[in-house]
Amino acid sequence: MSNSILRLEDITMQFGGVVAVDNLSLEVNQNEIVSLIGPNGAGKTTAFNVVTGVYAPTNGAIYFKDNLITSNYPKGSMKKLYAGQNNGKFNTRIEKTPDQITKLGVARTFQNIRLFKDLTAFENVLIAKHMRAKANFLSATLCLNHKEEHTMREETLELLNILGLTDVKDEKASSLPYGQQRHLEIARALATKPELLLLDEPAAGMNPQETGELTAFIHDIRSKFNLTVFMIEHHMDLVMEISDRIYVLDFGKLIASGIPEEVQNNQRVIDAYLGVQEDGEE
Amino acid sequence: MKNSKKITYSIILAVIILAFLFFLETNKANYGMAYTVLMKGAILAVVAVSMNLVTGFTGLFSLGQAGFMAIGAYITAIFLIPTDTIQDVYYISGVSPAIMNFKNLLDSTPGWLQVINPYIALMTGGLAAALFAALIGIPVLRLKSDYLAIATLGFSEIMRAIISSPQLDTITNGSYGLKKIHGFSSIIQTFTIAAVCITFMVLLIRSTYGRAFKAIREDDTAAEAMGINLFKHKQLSFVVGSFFSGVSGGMLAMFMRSIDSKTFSVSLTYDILLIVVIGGIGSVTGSVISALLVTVSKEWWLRFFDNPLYIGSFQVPFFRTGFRMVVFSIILLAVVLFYQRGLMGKSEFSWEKIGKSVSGLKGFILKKTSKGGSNHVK
Amino acid sequence: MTLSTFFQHILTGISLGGAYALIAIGYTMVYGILRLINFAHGDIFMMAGYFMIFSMASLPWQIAIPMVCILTIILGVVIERVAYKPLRTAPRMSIMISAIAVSYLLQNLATYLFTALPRAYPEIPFLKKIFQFGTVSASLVTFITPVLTILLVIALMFLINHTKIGIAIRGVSKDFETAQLMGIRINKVISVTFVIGSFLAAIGSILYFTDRMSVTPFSGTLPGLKCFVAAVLGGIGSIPGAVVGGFVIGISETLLVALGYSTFSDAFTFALLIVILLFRPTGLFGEKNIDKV
Amino acid sequence: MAKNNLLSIEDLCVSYGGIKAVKGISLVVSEGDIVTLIGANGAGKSTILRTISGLVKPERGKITYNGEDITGAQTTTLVEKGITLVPEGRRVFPNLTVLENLKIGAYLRKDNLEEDIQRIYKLFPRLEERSWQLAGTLSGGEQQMLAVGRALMSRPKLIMMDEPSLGLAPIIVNEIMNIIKTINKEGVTILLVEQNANLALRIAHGGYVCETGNITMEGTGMELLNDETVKAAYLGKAKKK
Amino acid sequence: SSKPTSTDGGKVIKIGVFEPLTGENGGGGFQEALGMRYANKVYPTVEIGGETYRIELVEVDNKSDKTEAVSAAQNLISSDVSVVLGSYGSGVSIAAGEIFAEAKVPAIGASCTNPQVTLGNDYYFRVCFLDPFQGTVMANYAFQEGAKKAAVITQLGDDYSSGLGSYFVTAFKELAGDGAIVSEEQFQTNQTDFKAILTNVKAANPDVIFAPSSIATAPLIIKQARELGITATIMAGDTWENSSIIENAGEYAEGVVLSTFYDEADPATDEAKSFVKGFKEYLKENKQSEIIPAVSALGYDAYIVALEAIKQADSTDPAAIRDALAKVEKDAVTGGISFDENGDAKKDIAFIKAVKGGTFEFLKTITVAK
Ligand SMILES: Nc1ncnc2c1ncn2[C@@H]1O[C@H](COP(=O)(O)OP(=O)(O)OP(=O)(O)O)[C@@H](O)[C@H]1O
Ligand SMILES: Nc1ncnc2c1ncn2[C@@H]1O[C@H](COP(=O)(O)OP(=O)(O)OP(=O)(O)O)[C@@H](O)[C@H]1O
Ligand SMILES: [Mg+2]
Ligand SMILES: [Mg+2]
Repeated sequence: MSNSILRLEDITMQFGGVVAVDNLSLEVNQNEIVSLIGPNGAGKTTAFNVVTGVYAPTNGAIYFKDNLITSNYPKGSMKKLYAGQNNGKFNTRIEKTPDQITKLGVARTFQNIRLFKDLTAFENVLIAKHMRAKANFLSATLCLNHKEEHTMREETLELLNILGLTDVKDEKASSLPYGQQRHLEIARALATKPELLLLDEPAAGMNPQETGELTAFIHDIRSKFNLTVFMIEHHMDLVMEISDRIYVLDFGKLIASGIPEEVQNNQRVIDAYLGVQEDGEE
Repeated sequence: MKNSKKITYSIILAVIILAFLFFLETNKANYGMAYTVLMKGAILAVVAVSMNLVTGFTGLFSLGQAGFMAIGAYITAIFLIPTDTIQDVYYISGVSPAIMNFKNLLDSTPGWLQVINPYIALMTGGLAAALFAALIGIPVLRLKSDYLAIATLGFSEIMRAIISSPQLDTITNGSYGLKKIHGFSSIIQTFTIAAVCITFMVLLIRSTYGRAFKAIREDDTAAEAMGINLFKHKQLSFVVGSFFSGVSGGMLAMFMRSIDSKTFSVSLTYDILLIVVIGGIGSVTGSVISALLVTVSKEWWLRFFDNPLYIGSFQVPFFRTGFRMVVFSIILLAVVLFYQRGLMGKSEFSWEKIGKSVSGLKGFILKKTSKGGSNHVK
Repeated sequence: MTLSTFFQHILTGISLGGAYALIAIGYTMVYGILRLINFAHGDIFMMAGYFMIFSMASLPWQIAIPMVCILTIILGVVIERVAYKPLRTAPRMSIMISAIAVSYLLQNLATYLFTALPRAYPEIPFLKKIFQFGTVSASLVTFITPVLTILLVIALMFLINHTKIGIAIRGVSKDFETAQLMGIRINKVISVTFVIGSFLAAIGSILYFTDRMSVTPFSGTLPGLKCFVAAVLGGIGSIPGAVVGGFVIGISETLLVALGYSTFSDAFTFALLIVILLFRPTGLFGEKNIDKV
Repeated sequence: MAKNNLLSIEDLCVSYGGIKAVKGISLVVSEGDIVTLIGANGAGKSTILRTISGLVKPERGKITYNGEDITGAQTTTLVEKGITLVPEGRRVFPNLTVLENLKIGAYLRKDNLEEDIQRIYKLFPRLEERSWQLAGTLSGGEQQMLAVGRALMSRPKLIMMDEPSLGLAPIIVNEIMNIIKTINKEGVTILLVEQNANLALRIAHGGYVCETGNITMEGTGMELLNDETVKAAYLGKAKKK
Repeated sequence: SSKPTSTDGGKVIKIGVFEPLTGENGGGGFQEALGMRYANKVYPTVEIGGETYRIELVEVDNKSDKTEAVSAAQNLISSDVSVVLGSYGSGVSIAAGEIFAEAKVPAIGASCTNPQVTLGNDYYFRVCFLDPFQGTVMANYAFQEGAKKAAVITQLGDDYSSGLGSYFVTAFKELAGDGAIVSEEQFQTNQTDFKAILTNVKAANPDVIFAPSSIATAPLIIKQARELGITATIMAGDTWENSSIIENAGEYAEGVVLSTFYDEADPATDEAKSFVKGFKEYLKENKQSEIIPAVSALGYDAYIVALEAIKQADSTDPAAIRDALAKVEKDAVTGGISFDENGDAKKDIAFIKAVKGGTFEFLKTITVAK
C-alpha cells in the first residue's frame, strides 16, 4: 500500500478548444505539504476544480486514498475536439459531485473568496458541519438532535478560536477584512473534517508580514488536524519555505517537480515563471 | 434578556392573542370585517412564509405557489363538500363515480375520524402538493434564478389549465369550480393551524437543514464544496414549501367556501411574492406581519377611498370606485422605495429589540417630560 | 385541415409571433441591463394602446403614430426614473416588486380613468387593407408585422453588438461600479434601454391592437406574460432569442389551437418552455452562466 | 522639487454604516510621480482609492485634483478628467470578450484605438491569444492583466491601481512593475496600492503607510524601504534568513 | 350619488351594492351599478313604520375576484346593510352567498344567471332568468331560423360562458341532432387573439356561432371573425347587449343576435316607460352611450324589488325583508317579478335582439317551458 492520499493520472481538462490542463499526473502523500505553482492561466485552479468535482475532467482518473473517485474519457462533441493524450486509455466514467468529494475528506478554499457573505463568521463555519450531522430533517426540525447540535456549536467555536476569529464570530463575513476572510475560509474548510486540504492562493492580498505568519499557521493546522495540504500559491517565499515538494505547471503541462531547491533552480521554471529575481528581493 | 423572561413574555403574548381571537369569535357579528380579514391574513401568512422558505431562505426563486395552492385547495374541497350536496355542485357534467365512492367511504368512517376530517383534508392537500413538487423538482431545480421562476410559473399555469379543462369536469368541475365547501369552525381554528404550520417552518429554518438552505442561497458553489448536496437540499426546501403552500391553498378553500381555477392564477402568486418582499425576504416575522398588513389595508382600511368623501358639503375629488386600488399601488410603490429591503429586512422579531425600543421610547418620553418640566418652571 | 386553412393559421401565427417578438425584446433588453423582469412592460404596451386611442381622436395617423411612440417612451423612461432608479442598490426582488407595483398602478389607473369597458382601437386605414388569396384573407398589418419586426431587430442587433453604446449596455448589466469607472453614465445607458424597449412596445402595440381592435386595462396582461415567456424561452437577455421565442410561441400557440387543443394551448406553451429549459437551462440563445470557480 | 500637486487630499474621513474606515488622512500626489500607499489588511487603502474615484462618498475632507475641488464628484466626471482606477479584485466584465473589455476601457475616447490595443497586447501577449474569450472564463491572473490593460486604454492622467499584482506569477509581477515605470515615464501619474511593499517602494517616488484608517508615516520610497518599523511590519524581512 | 348620513340626521336604511367595479368584469359591474344608483335617485326614501327613511347605497367593489369577494361581502355586512344587490358575474355572487346567508341578510342578484347562485341558498334571490333557460332559448331560436350546424366558443374557467355554452349544446343537439354542433372551441381568460379558433370554426362552416362571453372579448371575436371572412350569424347571451360592443366592433357588429331580459323600444310596464326616459338622461349625465344596457335595467329592478320588500316587511330587519322578498310581486322594468321556491324570478320570456344600424333591434320573444 502506497502512502499517497491523492493521485492524478493523466488528467486532461479541455474547454472547447482551450486545453487548460494537459495530461497531468501527480501525487500527494499523506501528511505532506505540496505546492502547485505555474504562470497565470497554467491550469492550477482548473486542476483543483477537477479534483473537487467542479468539473469532470475530459480524460484521466483521480485516486483518493487509492480509491478511484473520478475517471472520464472524451465523449460527445469532445471526441472530435479532444487534443490531449492517452485517448483510449480510460474507459470508465465516474463523476462525483463536489459534495460527495467533500464527504470523502477533501476540502478546499477558493481563489476568489466565496464565503456566505450575509451570514456571520460563526454561521459560516457551523454550516460546514452540516454535512457530518446525523439528524434527519424531521428530527432536526423538531429539535430532537440537541446533543448533536450542541457539539456542532462547540466544535465551531473551537475552530474559530484556533483561527483567531473568536472576536468577530458574530460579524457578517462580508464586513471582515480580507485577511480574516481568508482565515474564515480555511476555518470553514476545516469544519468539514477533511484529510486533504486544498488551498488556492491563501496568501493572495496579504503583505509579506502576514504571509510569513501564514507559514507557521499552515504548519500548525497540519499537525493539529493531521492534514495533508495541497496548495496553489504565487508568493515564492511562502512556497519555498513551507513545501515538502512542488509541482510546476505551464500551459497545463507539468514542467518540473521536486523539492523546493530543485524547482527554484530549474531553468525552465525560471524562464516560464520565476523570472530573474531582482536583487534585494530574495 | 434571560430565556425564562422571554418565554414568559411569549406566553403572555400568546394568551393575549388567544383572548383577542376568542373575543372576535364571540362577537363575530359586530366585528365581521376584522374576523374575515384577519382570517384571510393568517392564511396568506402561511403561504407567504412557505414562499419565503423557498425563495428567501433557500434562494430558489419559485413562482409556482398558486399551482401548489390549487392542488391543496381542490383536494381539500373534495374532502369537505358535504356528500348530500355534491350532485348540486357538479351540476353540469355530474360527479365522477370515483369521487362519489370516496365520499361514501369517508362518510362511513367512525365519528371521531370525521371530526378531524378537515385536518386530514388539509394534510392530504399538502401532501399532494408536496408530491407534485417532488416530481417537478427533479427536472426543474437544476435551473437557475429567473429560469427556475418561469418554469415554476409555467407549472402553475399548466396546473390551472388542467383543472379548468372540460376533460376533468367530473373531478374538478372544470370551469364551474367547487362550492359549498365546509368552512372553518372558528377563527381560533384558522389561527391555530396557521401557527402550527409557521412554527414548523421556523424550526426547520433554525435547524441545521435551514442553515444549509441559507448556504445555498448565499453561494451554491461554496455550499456544495462544504459537502451540502445541492439537489437534496433544494428539493427538501421546495417540497416542504410546497406542502405548506398546499395546506394554505386548502385553508383558502375553506375560507372562501367556493373556488375555481381563476382563483389560482399568476396574480395570486404575485400577491404572495409582494407580501414576502414587503415583509422582508428572509424574515418569517416580516412575512407574517406583511400578510396581515397588506390584507387588512387592501381589503378593509383603504376601502373608504372607493366611496365619495364629503367634508361638509364639499366632495373631495378623486374619491370614487377604483381609487382604492390606485392608492394601494402607490402605497406599495412607496413602501418598496422607502423600505428597500422590506419592512423587516432579514431580521426577525425578538424581545431584545422590543426591549430596546421600549427603553428607547422611555428615555425619549423621560427627556420630553423633563424638558416639559423645565418649561413649566419657566 | 385543408391547405388554405393551414396557410391561414400560419399567417396568423407569424403575425402574432411578430408582435410578441417586439414586446419580448423590451423584456429582454431591460432584463439584459438591470436583471429585472419588468412586469410593467405589458402595461406600458397597454397604455400605448390608450395613447393611440386618444391621439387618433383628434389627429391624423401620420402624426398620431410618432406621438404615441414619444408618449410611450416618456412613460417608460419616467417609470424607470421613479420606480427603478432609486432601487439601484436594493435587492433584485425589491425592484421586481416595484415593477409589479407599477404594473398594478398602470392597470388600476387605466381602470380608474378609462373604466374597465373596452375601447375601440382606431383604424389606421392603410394597415387594415384586406388582401385575399383564394380563401386565405389577411390585412396588410399581418404582413407588415413580421417584416417590420425582423428589420427592427437587425438594426437593434447591430446597435448592441457593434456600437459603443451596445458594449456599454452589456457592460453595465454586469457591474454598475466598474462601468462607471470606465466613464459610462449608467443612468443614461439604462434610459437608452428603456427608450428602445418602450419604442418597440409602442410599435408592437400599434401592430397588435390594429389587428385586435380594442383596448382594456387588462389588454397588456396576457401578451405581457406570453412575451415574457418568449423572452425566457429564447434566453432572457438575448435579442435574437426574444425574436425566435416570440415567433415560436406565436406560431405554436396558433397551431395548437388550430389542432383543437385550445384548452391546453397555454399549458403546451409552458410545457414547451419547460422542456426547452431542461435541455438548454438558459434558453435557446441565453448566455451560459459564467461563474468561474 | 517644484512639481505641481496633481492630487491632494486633506483630512479625509469615510465610514461604512457606522464603521469608520478612514479617519482623517491627508496625502499629496505630485504630477509625474509614482506614489504608493502601503499598509495592513483593512487599513483603509482601497477605501481611499474608491473615495477619490467617487465610488464612495466621504464623510468629511477635501479632495483636490489639478487645483480643482473634486470632493464627491461623480465617477464618470472624474474619468472624463483623466482619473482611472484599477479596482481591487479585477472586476473585468465577464460577459464581454477580452477585446471588448479593452474597448470599453476607452469608452470616452473618440479616436482610433488600434494602436493602444496593440500596445496592450504587446505588454500582455496572453491577452492577444485570448482576445475572443469571454473575460469571465479567464484565469485569475489573466483577468488581472486585463484589468490593468483596460485601465491603460483610457490614456489617463492619473491612474490608481489597487493591488495590481494580486494573484500574478512572480515573473509577471516584475513585469507589471516595469510597465508602471514605463507608463510613468510617458507622463502618467500613478497612485499605487500594493501589498508587495517591497517592489512598490522600490519604484515609487513617495510613499505613505496606512494603519487602521490613519496615515502613520510618509517619505520617499527609499526612506520607507530602509525604515526599521516599515521593514518589520510590512516587508516581512526582519526575521528571514 | 348619495349624501353621507351624518349631515342630515334623519333615519337611514342601507342597501348594499355588491358589484365588480374594477377587474375583468369592471365594465359590466359599473353599468349594473348605474341602474341601482339611478333607482336610488328615483326612489331615495321609503316609509317604514310611518317614518321616512332615507335609503343609502353602500357600494363595495369585489374586483371580479372571488378571493376578494368574501371580504367585500363581509364589508357590506359590517356596514349593517339590510339587503344586498348584485353581483354582475355569478362566480363572485356564489362566493359571497355563504357570507350573506350566514349573516341572514338577503341578496338580490340582478344579472347573475348561473343556477348555483340561488340553489340551496335561502337568502339569495334574483330578478333575471337562468342560464339553462337562456341557452335553450338561443338554441331554439337558432333552430327556428333554420340553422343546422352550430359552432360554440366559450371561455375556459368562466362559469357563465362555459355554462351557457353547455346548455346551448345540449338543447341544440336535442333539436338538430347529435352532429349539429360542428365545432366547440375554448379560449383563455384575457385572450385577445381568436384567429386560430375562428379559422377552425370557419373550416367547420357552421350556420351560427354561439359565443357567450364577456363584453371585453365580444368585439374581438366579432371583428376577427368577419375579417377572416366568416359570414355565419354570431349569437350570444345577455352580456352582449351592451353598447360598448357596438362601439368597438363598429359595423362588424351588424347582424349579431343575442337574448336579453327586456326591450327598451317596447316598454311593457309603466315603470319601464318612465325608466327608459329617465335613464337615458341619466346615462347622458354620466357620459355614457345612450343605449340602455340590459344589466342596468336589471340593476334598477333589483333595487325596486328590494324597496317593495322593505315596504311590505315594514322593517329594516334583514330577516323580515327576506321573508317579504319570498312573497313579493312587483311590476318592474323587465316585466312582472315574483320569486319561485329557489328565489329565482319566474320569467319564461326572453327577448331576442339583433344589431341593426348601430343599435340593438328587437326581433322576437321566445318562450320556453322550464
Ligand atoms: N470555464 C472555462 N472556459 C474556458 N476557458 C477556461 C475556463 N476555465 C479556465 N479556462 C482557461 O483555462 C486556463 C487555465 O485557467 P486556471 O484558472 O486553471 O489558471 P490558473 O493556473 O489557476 O491561473 P492563475 O494563477 O492566474 O489563477 C486559462 O487560460 C483559462 O482562460
Ligand atoms: N462595503 C463595506 N461595508 C462595510 N465595511 C467595509 C466595506 N468595505 C470595507 N469595509 C471595512 O473598511 C475597512 C477598510 O477596508 P479597505 O478595503 O479600505 O482596506 P484595505 O486597506 O484596502 O485592505 P486590503 O488590504 O484587505 O484590501 C475594513 O475594516 C473593512 O472591513
Ligand atoms: Mg487560479
Ligand atoms: Mg484593499
